[in-house]
Amino acid sequence: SGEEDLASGEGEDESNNESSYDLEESYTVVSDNSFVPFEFVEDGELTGFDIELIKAIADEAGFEIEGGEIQTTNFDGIIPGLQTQQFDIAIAGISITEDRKQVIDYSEPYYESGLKIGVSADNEDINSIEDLEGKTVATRMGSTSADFLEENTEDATINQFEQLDQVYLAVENGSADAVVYDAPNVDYYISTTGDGLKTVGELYQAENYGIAIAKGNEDLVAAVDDALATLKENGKYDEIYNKWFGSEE
Amino acid sequence: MDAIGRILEFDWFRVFEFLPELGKGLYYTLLISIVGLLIGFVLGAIFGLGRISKNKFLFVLASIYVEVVRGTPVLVQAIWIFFALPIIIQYNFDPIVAGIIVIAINSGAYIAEVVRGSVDSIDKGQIEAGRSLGLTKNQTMRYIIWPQAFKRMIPPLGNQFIISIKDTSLLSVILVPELMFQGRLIVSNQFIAVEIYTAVALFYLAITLTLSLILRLIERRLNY
Amino acid sequence: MDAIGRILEFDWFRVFEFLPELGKGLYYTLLISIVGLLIGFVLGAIFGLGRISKNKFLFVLASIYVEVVRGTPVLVQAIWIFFALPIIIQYNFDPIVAGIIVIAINSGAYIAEVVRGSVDSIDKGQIEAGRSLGLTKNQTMRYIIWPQAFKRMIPPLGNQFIISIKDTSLLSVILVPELMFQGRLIVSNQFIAVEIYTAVALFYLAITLTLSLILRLIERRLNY
Amino acid sequence: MITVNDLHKRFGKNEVLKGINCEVEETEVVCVIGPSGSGKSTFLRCLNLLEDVSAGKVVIDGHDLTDKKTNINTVRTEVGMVFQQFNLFPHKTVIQNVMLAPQKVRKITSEEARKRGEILLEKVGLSDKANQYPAQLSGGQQQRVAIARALAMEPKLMLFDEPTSALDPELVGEVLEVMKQLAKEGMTMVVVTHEMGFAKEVADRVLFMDEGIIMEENTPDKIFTNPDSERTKEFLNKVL
Amino acid sequence: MITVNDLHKRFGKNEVLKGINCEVEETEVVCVIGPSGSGKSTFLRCLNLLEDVSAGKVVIDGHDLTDKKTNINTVRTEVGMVFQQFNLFPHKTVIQNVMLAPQKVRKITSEEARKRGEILLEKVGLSDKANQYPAQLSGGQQQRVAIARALAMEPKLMLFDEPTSALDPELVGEVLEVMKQLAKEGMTMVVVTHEMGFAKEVADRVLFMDEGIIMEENTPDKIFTNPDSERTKEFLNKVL
Ligand SMILES: Nc1ncnc2c1ncn2[C@@H]1O[C@H](COP(=O)(O)OP(=O)(O)OP(=O)(O)O)[C@@H](O)[C@H]1O
Ligand SMILES: Nc1ncnc2c1ncn2[C@@H]1O[C@H](COP(=O)(O)OP(=O)(O)OP(=O)(O)O)[C@@H](O)[C@H]1O
Ligand SMILES: NC(=O)CC[C@H](N)C(=O)O
Ligand SMILES: [Mg+2]
Ligand SMILES: [Mg+2]
Repeated sequence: SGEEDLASGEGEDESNNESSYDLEESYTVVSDNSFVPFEFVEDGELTGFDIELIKAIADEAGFEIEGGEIQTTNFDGIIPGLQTQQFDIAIAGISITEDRKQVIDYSEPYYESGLKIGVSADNEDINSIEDLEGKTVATRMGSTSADFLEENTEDATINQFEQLDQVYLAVENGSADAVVYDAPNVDYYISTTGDGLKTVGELYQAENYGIAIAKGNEDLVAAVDDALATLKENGKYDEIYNKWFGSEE
Repeated sequence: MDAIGRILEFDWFRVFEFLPELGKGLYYTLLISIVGLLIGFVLGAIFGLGRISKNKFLFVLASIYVEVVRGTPVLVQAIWIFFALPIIIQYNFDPIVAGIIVIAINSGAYIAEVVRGSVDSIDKGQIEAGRSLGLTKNQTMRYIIWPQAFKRMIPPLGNQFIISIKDTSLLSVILVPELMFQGRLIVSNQFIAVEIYTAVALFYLAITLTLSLILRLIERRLNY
Repeated sequence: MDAIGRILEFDWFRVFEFLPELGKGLYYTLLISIVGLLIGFVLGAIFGLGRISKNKFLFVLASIYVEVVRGTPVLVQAIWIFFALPIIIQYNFDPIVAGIIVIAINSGAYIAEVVRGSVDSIDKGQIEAGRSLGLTKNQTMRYIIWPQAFKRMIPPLGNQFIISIKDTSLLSVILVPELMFQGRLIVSNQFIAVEIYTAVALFYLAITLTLSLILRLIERRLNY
Repeated sequence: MITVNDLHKRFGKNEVLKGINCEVEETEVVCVIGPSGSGKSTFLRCLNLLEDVSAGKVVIDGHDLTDKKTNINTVRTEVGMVFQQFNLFPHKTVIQNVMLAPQKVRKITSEEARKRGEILLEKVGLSDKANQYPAQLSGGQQQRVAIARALAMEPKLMLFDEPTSALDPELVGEVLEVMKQLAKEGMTMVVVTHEMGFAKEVADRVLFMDEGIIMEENTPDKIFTNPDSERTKEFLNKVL
Repeated sequence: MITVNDLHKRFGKNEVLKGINCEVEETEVVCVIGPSGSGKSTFLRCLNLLEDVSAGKVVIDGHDLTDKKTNINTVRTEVGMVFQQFNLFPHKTVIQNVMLAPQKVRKITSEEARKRGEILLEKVGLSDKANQYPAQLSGGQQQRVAIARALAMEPKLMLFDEPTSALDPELVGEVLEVMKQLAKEGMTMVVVTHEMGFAKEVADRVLFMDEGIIMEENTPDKIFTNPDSERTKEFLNKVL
């Protein structure tokens, strides 16, 4: 069509996708304020796997990130923020669940994850989910781990913190016996900052992360999905993946 | 208006589903404020009298306590006590205990000022009358000043009770399972922010209005 | 004591590294409290006069506003305004705007009581003197009552300023990038809770103590 | 000047004035005495509608105060009032206290108000205090300013409610002196007072009030030496 | 009974008493008059150490008050004081007001204290008010209770600081009556007062204070009719 000609007149081939969807010029993008290694602040800059991925997707799909900057919020504020249209897009290692689908839309999965137990390195009592009974378990408010614990433990005390640093600190200083949280997060924390901890048991509850999009933006969902597929094809996705998780495959 | 229509569309009945959780929150709200205030009253009496004492050391200590607590936000105190203090003293508090400590320390500083103010507000002529009858300083304090001061303390103490109940909402940040925390927890799983937060606000309003009503009745009885 | 040794071991110098972030927080803390209070003063004057007005409608409206705001915790108000109100009115606030609204609405209710109290505290003899000279009700209010009442408002308004500054810390929960929020953000990425939270507390203490000092100087000048 | 006809005043169920009848002629000075709570202040305050009347009729200089059509502010400008507690405006200087009402009510210019104010302060002997604040003056000086302030509206009638009872004994004289001068100049005055000396010397007539009515009304000579009523006698015995 | 020797009292830099000398014999009644701020109250308060003395000597009934070894509480039990503002204990009934000090200081039993208290209330004419609270009494009644309360400690000396100036004129008499009775019974009394009638009738001696010194000391007859000092004359002219 004539429109396409005009757009391709710019001479950039990413702009192919632009015309097939009705997109705004820019979207507000929000992320979690700390969820290593997906998003966290280093030297005053927000960085991490999710951050690089969403920037690549925005480039690919041809929209700007509003204000030139990804916003951050407490994890439990992300979904309400999408509901109230405060944000358009959220990328924050958000697991895809049926409950959440009622109120927000998701892209195709972009990362396979699951939940793990972390305990203090010298703890020999806790080896599986069953051992958490009667113990204090730290996790984060509003996360799938919190739900998981509610459903799969009987009389564990579940302390739901707002921030992940508070979760890990609780285990390190002994106020909680264990942490249950997303496996990549627990692993990354242990391999960088938290050498006093170790993981035990298996990978509980496999989950997929999706990019969350406020309801009513079907075109945006499709554009993001297309962009994600393109990145996976052209190797850009692997490049980012290897930077943050190494090339284990 | 549009907004009013929208208000009616919310699923207000879902609030009832979560009444047990909110009730549990209410229980902790009241528990923590009452226990916290009782301890706060003891702190307040000690430091309030410290602030009128002629003993320099007591005075300085009491003043530092009162100024630091009144000069920093309760939220900062709560976060400091729950997240920083345990690292320093290498001892962890249960959130509920931490909550009680926060309310006690905070209300203690305000109650100290109430105690000081009430004692100061008693007409100097009362002390003179007592002393001129040959009563000692302590006897004058005990039989003449304190009973009158205590009566004047009741309304501001009642007020502090209301303030402390409101302050407990901050404890949601340090995992105390009080009313606000329960509300936030429900919302983080159920995504019914309007219904739950409105219900939470109404709960607080009901408690505080009831208390101020009771307070007004007491005040009226005091001014027989 | 062990704890004291441990306090010295902390990496206090790292706080300096984050001074720019904390400084930014301080900027928003002050911005939001000042703008919020200015709007709050306008609300307070309107509703405060509403509370002494003989107009039934104005009186009821003002009373509901004052009672609801004073009866609910600021945190609940903040969360409600930030998370529930946008759903109802289908309009989203920027966190900073939401923060200003929270402080304005909240301080407005307290200032309304300050205005009411100050006007009420002016000796009835002043009104009678004005009226007996043939001044109208409005003239008496304008030339005699209000100037005196305003002078009496200054100390409690200064106090409200201090309270509002402390209240801004709650706005960290609704992502306003004020001092407490910056502190929490730094801690959540850097794991230096003791150092940062202590620094944040000292920042607040410095502001509030400075303000109360200024306030005391003003009060002294007012009582020439 | 004043005609009061069966004046009643109730506060809730408490009837404080139970039918007052009285006339005051131009240039007359009337003193009102009586025990505490007998309704003296209430009576005075009804005369310029600081209290509204429950029943009866009050006519001041031809204006019927109980008539809804009467503009009360106009009447009030013709009736000056001096209070026990002075009630000066503490945020205004002495001269500003005196200037305020003429400027705002009579709408005269600031210069004219100041000129007039200075003359009045001269009259009460306080020219040198014009730029001080009330708090810097003694009670007696404050009360004299209050008189000047009332006079600034050029009233036809002056009401005084125990103008000297809040004063230290040594300061009473200077205020009474100003009032005597005023009486001499022909001002119509109604004065509630405990100063029997003043009443004897200045009053044309003395009213003795008790429990909301005027018990006795007589010349000062008669009332102080040989009162008609037993109650008056009893009261004067206690007070003198 | 009282010997005061070159008594000085400073508040900060403000010297309020500038060398007071005076003697009071047993059963003597001394009235102190003088303008406001002349130091009358301060003088009285030095006599039972409600103010501590800056320089000079005060001896009461043989106890040197300025001596550090003197037990002030013991001396105070021998000196009763009645204040202008009554200062009754509002949270206690009339009889409890009177009973408190004997019980706590003299350690007598509650029954004995009550018996004594009832006698004293009888004496001041308030037997029927024993179980009322001070707020329920008139000013004159409150002041009479205050006198009874002071008497309950069986003092050898009574100090009165303007005991009637806070009272309505009609209530002054009942308080003065009680004081006259007390004088007649031989109580040693120092009375600061503006009631010249009382001074004339009851005082053995009148002290006129001005600016921190005793300007004149004389019998009431002499001081009221023909004072020595010009200042006294001036003051009395204003007040009488
Ligand atoms: N605004 C009011 N509301 C209710 N009752 C009042 C009011 N003003 C006065 N009263 C009552 O009216 C009665 C008469 O009061 P008023 O002040 O006229 O007496 P008074 O003769 O001036 O006494 P005083 O010599 O003490 O000034 C008193 O019993 C008083 O309690
Ligand atoms: N506690 C105090 N601190 C400082 N100055 C005081 C104090 N008490 C009294 N004065 C000052 O001492 C002076 C004398 O006061 P005092 O009360 O003895 O006077 P007085 O003769 O009793 O006056 P009055 O007749 O008004 O009661 C006054 O100038 C007063 O301001
Ligand atoms: N950012 C996070 O904390 C992710 C938490 C978890 N994956 C969830 O979706 O609930
Ligand atoms: Mg009166
Ligand atoms: Mg005195």
